[in-house]
Amino acid sequence: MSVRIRYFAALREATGRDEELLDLPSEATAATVRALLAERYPSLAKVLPRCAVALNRSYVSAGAALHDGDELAFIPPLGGG
Amino acid sequence: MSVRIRYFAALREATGRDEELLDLPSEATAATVRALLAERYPSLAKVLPRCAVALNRSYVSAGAALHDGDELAFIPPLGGG
Amino acid sequence: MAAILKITRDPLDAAAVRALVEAVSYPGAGGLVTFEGVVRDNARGKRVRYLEYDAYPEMAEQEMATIAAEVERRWGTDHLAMVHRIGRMEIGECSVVIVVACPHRAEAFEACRYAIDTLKATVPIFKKEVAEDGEEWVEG
Amino acid sequence: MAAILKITRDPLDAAAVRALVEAVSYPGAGGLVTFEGVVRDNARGKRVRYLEYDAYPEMAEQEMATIAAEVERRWGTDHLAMVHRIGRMEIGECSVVIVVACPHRAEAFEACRYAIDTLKATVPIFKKEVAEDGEEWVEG
Repeated sequence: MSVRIRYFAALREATGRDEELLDLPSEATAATVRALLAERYPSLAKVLPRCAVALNRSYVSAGAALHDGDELAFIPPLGGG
Repeated sequence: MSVRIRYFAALREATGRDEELLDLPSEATAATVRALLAERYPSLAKVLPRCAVALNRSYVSAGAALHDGDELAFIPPLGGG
Repeated sequence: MAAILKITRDPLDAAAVRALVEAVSYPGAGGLVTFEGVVRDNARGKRVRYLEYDAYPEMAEQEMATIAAEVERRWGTDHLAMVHRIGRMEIGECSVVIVVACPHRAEAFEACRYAIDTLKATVPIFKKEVAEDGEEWVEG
Repeated sequence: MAAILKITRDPLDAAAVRALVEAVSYPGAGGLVTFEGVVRDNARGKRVRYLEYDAYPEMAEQEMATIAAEVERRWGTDHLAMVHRIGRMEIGECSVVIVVACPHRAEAFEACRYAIDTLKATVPIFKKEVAEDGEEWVEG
């Protein structure tokens, strides 16, 4: 399945991207992707463990299941205000 | 002694004045003046009992003593805001 | 700054409110809270035509200074403006503006709320409601 | 009205803030509370040069809509504007504006306070502090 990953703030800077499409096995979860990104982008090591998970623009638990066409983002500590 | 009385809001309308000077016996208090005004201006009958007392621009108790040159005002219910 | 504390006959229009916000702002301010009291079209079940405010101006400004001193004591800021208009005001016009700036928002909210609540309770300002069926000096 | 909920790159200058206040005001409103978050010249003991805000805009506006729905449920008003700017902001510039209008002031204060507190806790907006000695994405 194909999942769109979006990057913001420290994650955008660390990956050098706004987003990318990942081709994942159908049993992949948000946790799978977190591990995969940690491996692919070592510079994410510091921030990734502190990120919440947003699936299709809503907060979900760290192990949320994914489906083809989903939009996934790791949300770093908030700084609004 | 001479005391300056200032009128605001309903009291200004009822007396038709912004202020007046009263010549009072030296033992007069704010309560004396309240009674005197109630007599002189019957149209104050409704509002005077609901007024606080301000002597020289500070709130004081209803029976406060007066001195020559004082400025006295009866403060109707507040409506600021 | 010295707190801006004033009874005025001038309209508290957009430009006047903005000028107060600018005056109160400073480089260390992280949060600015502005309260605007506005003339409503109804009160106590009546249709209001307009309001007429009166005040004991010298005493009002003195009572405002007492509020400003307490704001400084409790929330540590003198970046405060409190201006009440008197005279005739139409529906939608602003009768009072309070602006507070603080390093953090919690203090700004609390100080602004304290200032308007205390103004209503202690500052000698008076309100006449002119409704369809008559006029009356009212409390609150 | 429909609440105004927006992530923008445009400056939240005096005119922009004023336009939001005017948009939120209505004839039954007695109290208007405006919160402005402003870039401070210091944070965590550091001298701040400027801030850079980023956001997940689509999700941010959705989370803002959740806040607006809760404001309507708890305080009965949909006269609400909540706008957060992103991009580079200098000291003294406004990063966020929240305006709430209600018949009475207590509700306006509470709803405005709730909106900014909840925005900080739930809306995906991110802040980089650029100080004299380096830059860092920070929380809060």
